[in-house]
Amino acid sequence: MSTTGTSTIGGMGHRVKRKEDPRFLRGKGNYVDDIKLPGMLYMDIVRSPYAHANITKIDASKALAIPGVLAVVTGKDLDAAGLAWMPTLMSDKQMVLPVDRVVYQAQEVAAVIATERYIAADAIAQVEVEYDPLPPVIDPFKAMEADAPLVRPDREQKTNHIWHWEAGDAAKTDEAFKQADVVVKQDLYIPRIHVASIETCGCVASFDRVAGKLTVYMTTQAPHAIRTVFSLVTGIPEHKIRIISPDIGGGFGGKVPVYPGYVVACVASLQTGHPVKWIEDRSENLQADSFARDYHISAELAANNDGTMKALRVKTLADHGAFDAAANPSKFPAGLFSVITGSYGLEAAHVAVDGVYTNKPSGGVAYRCSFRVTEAVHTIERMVDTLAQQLKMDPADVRMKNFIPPEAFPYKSATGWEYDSGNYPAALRKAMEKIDYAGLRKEQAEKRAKGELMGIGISTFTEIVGAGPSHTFDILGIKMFDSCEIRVHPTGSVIARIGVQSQGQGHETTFAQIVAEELGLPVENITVEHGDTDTAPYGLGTYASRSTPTAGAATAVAARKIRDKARKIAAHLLEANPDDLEWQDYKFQVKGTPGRSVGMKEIAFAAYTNFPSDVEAGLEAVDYYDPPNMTFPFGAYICVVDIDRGTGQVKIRRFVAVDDCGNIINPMIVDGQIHGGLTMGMAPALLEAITYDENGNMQQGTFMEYLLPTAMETPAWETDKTVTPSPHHPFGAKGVGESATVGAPPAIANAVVDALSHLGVTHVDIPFTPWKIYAILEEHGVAE
Amino acid sequence: MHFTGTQQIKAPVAKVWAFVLDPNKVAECAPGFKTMEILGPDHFKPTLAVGIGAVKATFTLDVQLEDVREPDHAAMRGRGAAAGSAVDMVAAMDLKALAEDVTQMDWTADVNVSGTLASVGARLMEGTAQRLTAKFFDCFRQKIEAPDDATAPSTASVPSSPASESTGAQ
Amino acid sequence: MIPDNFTYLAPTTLAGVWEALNAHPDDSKTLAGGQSLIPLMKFRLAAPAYLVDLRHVPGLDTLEERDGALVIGAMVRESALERSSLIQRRYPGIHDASSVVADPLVRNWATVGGNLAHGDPANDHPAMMLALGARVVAESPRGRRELDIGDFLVDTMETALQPDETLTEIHVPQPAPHSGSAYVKFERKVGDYAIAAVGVRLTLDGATVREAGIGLTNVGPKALRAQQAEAFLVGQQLTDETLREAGRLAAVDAQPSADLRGPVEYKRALVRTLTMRALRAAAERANAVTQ
Amino acid sequence: MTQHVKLTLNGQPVEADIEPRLLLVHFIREVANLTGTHIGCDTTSCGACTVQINGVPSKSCTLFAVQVDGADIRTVEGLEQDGQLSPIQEGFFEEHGLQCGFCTPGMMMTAEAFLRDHPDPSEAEIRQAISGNLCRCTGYVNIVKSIQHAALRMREGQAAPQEAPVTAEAPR
Repeated sequence: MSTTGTSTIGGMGHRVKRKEDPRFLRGKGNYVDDIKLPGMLYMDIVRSPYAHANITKIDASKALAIPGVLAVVTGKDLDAAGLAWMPTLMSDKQMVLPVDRVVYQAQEVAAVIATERYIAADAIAQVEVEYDPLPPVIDPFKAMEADAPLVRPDREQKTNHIWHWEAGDAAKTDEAFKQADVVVKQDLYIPRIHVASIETCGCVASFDRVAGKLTVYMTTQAPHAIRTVFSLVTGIPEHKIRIISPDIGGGFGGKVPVYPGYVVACVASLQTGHPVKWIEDRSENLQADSFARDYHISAELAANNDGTMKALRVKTLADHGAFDAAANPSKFPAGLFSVITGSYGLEAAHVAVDGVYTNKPSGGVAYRCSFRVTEAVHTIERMVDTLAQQLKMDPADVRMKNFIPPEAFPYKSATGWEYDSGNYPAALRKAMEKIDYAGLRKEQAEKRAKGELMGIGISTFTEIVGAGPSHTFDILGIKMFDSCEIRVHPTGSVIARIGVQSQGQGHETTFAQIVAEELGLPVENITVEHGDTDTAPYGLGTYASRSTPTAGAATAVAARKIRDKARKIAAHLLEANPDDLEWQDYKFQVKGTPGRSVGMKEIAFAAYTNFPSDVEAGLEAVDYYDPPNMTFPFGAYICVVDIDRGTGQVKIRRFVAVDDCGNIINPMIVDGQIHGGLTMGMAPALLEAITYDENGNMQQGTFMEYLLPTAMETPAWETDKTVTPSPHHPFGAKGVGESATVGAPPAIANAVVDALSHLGVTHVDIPFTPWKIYAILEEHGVAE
Repeated sequence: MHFTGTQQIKAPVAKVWAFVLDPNKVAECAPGFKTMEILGPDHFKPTLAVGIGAVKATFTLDVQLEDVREPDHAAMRGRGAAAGSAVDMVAAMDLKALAEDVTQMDWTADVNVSGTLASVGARLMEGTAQRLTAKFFDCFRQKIEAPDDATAPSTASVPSSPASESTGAQ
Repeated sequence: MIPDNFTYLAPTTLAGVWEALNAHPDDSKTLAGGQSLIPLMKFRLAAPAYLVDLRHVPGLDTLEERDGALVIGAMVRESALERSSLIQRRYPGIHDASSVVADPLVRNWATVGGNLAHGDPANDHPAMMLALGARVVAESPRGRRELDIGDFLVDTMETALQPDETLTEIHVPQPAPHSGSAYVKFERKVGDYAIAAVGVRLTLDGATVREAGIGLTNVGPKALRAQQAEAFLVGQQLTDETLREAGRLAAVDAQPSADLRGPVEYKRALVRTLTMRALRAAAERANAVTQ
Repeated sequence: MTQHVKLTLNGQPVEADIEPRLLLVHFIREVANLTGTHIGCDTTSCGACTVQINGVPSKSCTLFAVQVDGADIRTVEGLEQDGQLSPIQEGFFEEHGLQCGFCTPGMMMTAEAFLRDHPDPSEAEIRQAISGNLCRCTGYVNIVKSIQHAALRMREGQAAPQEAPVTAEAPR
């Protein structure tokens, strides 16, 4: 791979300004709520105030009497059409609208279709629903008790237990524990959180009765998968369904699932023949859309007295809410949680997870990390610090001692993953130098002597992204490959269409850079399109940091297919043998004769005007890329916190993030991804958490209670990088979108515990609310 | 939310009992009482505009008297809906003669609020519910002790004058 | 989130405002900045049939010292207070408070009058005004009356304003020589209500406290005066010990309840810390800190 | 019952008969068809709906359109002048101050008004000024840089005579 691209090309490694920005900067983005179609109707949703109740009566007569109200759709209406339930991506099923029973607060109960948004809102207040409340199941541990009320009586198994899943070698792990000098044990809770993208979810469903075609503009991160699911659910032939994911105002995983509102809007459009728009308000978004995390973890780490880590044993209870509607690969109900051995060489590990139903909305989707890697990283990084504290060793030393050495890659982990590449000591050393780790430890000692509370926390995480190899990964049976189709036009400009989709990641720019690099055509002449299932090749969508590892690879491979053909045309133009040509400086040249060369622009023209007789006209290629393995980005983060003894407030003073995501397409965009990822790593550590009262009321139903960080709470992140290319990826990239969200929380947690460690504190669960910290200070007599 | 309270009412038990069993009189004590539909001797549907200051939600309640044991115990169960919210309550009271003309009323109330009010208004919920419940029972005392011919407006049944200005920082 | 329908009225005189309010006393609301009311209306937790906007009523944006008092018109925006050099110089506690109300954009519309009249114990000005001993001017067809801020604040979301009365001005006594004020708020993030906040006014006589006013935000059904702490401070020198004792007493004066902003004990502890910090800041501003 | 409202939107008069309850943001998006101004919450928390009203940055989903009858309103669509990006737009472009773009219009309307009063702000001042606007993508680092970039451009622009500055009056 060439990294010598000139700025006129704008290939790999260049800080190319984003091609999507001109429209956003002018207010000309095209988000779902910006779409207006002739005759469009509006939908609003009646929701349940109860977390668990039987519906005894729905009376829509007052709502229907309001001028402009066309219909009120209930579960019974959908049931008649066989649409009251839909499949989830996890082989469970989920209510679209309930026929007789609600299972979480704010669940969709009925939908009003009206000529105007304001009329629909008036009408939902007039739909009278009578409920008979049932005892809600809120605590997942109680849900597992034999006499717990059933969340899902519709299932054959009359229990709230969904599934049990294990990875690793239990016997070998037990054996390693027996032989260890020391075992540290810790319970951790990773709270429920919500992605809360600034744009909520919504759609415009438009059924053309003449063509028999359903077009849905939709806030989705996976338009093709949605098309297939819609076709399977509704029976509409797949070629008569078009899903368009226009500009998306942030996804972070919350826009992967199929929410009932989308389906009801489609049904309403099918029934009325009008386009129907549905846009969530913020409270609906926060209360009813799928959630992330909610893992109750019990971990044990075995080691020798010199700090050598030997084995890890983890048990977890996963609260999945009322429907198992996460978006994990089929064989991985607990996602990639088994990457929990992290950056460390362990002899053995065993992980067990049990999924459980509760009267809450579906859990287990992403919060900028789809596949439970954040939970895994938080656990192992906390356990390493717990061990260091127990052995009175510096946590940096324990890490250095246990890192998988750079020469051991590719490395097979104790739970079976094959790590592609890594250089963990280099990243940690770089972070320690950048932040002056030794100086900070000295300062900390001085501050402690004065009674001040300062902590330093390290996280040296390993991510696992780029799902994934088709032999292992599928969603509902659809293999997790991804795709790109490239057409080079006669004048040398290009359109590339990809199977993934952007919610702010800048694909229109970075994928153009990949094409530019591979073809030697300037980035400004390359258009990248995505998100329209009628034009884009089939793909699984953007989540789990998979765009660059999968579709990015497909783009490079498709471009190389074009280059292969271009070589033949170049040979024809240069009157040389194709084997005598070499690709140098973005041109084909006759080996050893730099003067005899031809660039892609001329080749493209020739592909339509002057091509050899044994070559087809045109210059196009498609690639469906099936990655041979996952990629394993990693990083070393160091966080410094100060704790206010008068208020319990934790303040992040500095945060250095050294990331390694392999080769970088656009450093400007990678920096931006890391800044954002760090902020979404900090938020659950300090501010965001979702809780329920004993009746199942979600207590953070607005941005006044669900606390997104502002610029004031967010520190000035300091970033740096090392580069360890992926050996199996076509251009050595690994993916970066979620690394920082995965890696940041334990750095903050370790810093907070470090600040309190001299008091004997060994663990504190996130989020670090001031009252939680203050109670600890009081307990240890150091509160001001 | 669980609340309890005690009232000493300057009236004989029989008079208190008669008041408490009269749905029209009790309803007037309900916060923000607007209208009532009487479906039976122990089944009522009052409509209440419950609120404090600028916040107001109109509930239609379905109230059922239960466990009526003349002359000293009665309970009621109510359920209602408003503005994406639901309220469920169970209240009970016991009467005891302290003297010929003095009755003690011990009351308990369990109030559960669900939905928008609970999710959005949680910050002010408990204090408000407690205040409104206490006012409800205090109103009994005031009404019972009032001269029989009194037709004075039921000032106690309405929260004292709400904040008239209703704007400002969030 | 769409509000219910209403009739919008924007009278150009106070008399017009009262007429509008009197026409539908149970179903009217006065609109000032709307930053609390409009979100409530969007949730349909407030649904006044008549909304009476004060924006065209002249004379409600006064901000000046007059007859021994600072006069703040009810419609003075928080951002105007925040930027006023008069406020920064002479009434730093009010400047502190106006700088931490919600967020900078909300402050462009939010008004001081609304902040007080909404009666929300979590609002920032009531406690500062209690500390400063402010008086509130209410006008109605029956005339004009002045109330002590302590009498004005009745209970949660409840003030002494009658349905047809309008809060028109707030009068804050001009600071005596050697006085200082401060407002210290502790919030979960910008834009949030205080977990607790403390407003303080001190007048010093050399190193001795001659007068003290302390108001507490969001630790009771309404903004509270920390009367025990105030009484204790008068005649004391400000030392670490006396500050600590004043903080302790303010915590006793607080009546917090547990909620998503923390448990009762924490809020009391926070009142103690913030009282000490606000007293220090006010004393520094009074230019006479004694250790 | 409707009410007639007439205001100026990016220099153009716009008038309509509207329900008093029509939120300003819906007036801008649905009546005037300018969809650059977004909606992100209902509690005046996120600032995605920020527009300038008589020069003052304001959350347009916490205002009824009737409240700003007669006002001069500027939205993101009014930033560009004669086909030239304004300094704040240029700053966001150059410094990668946006990702999904959803908060960006509100963020720029806040920042631009702020820079008029604070030509050479510190980082802390910038962070405070945008603390009523939530961004979920950028972590604010590059937004701060974007505003600094714009500040520099605007200061450079001050040397040459410019269009009359819009004075920030308290909205009435």
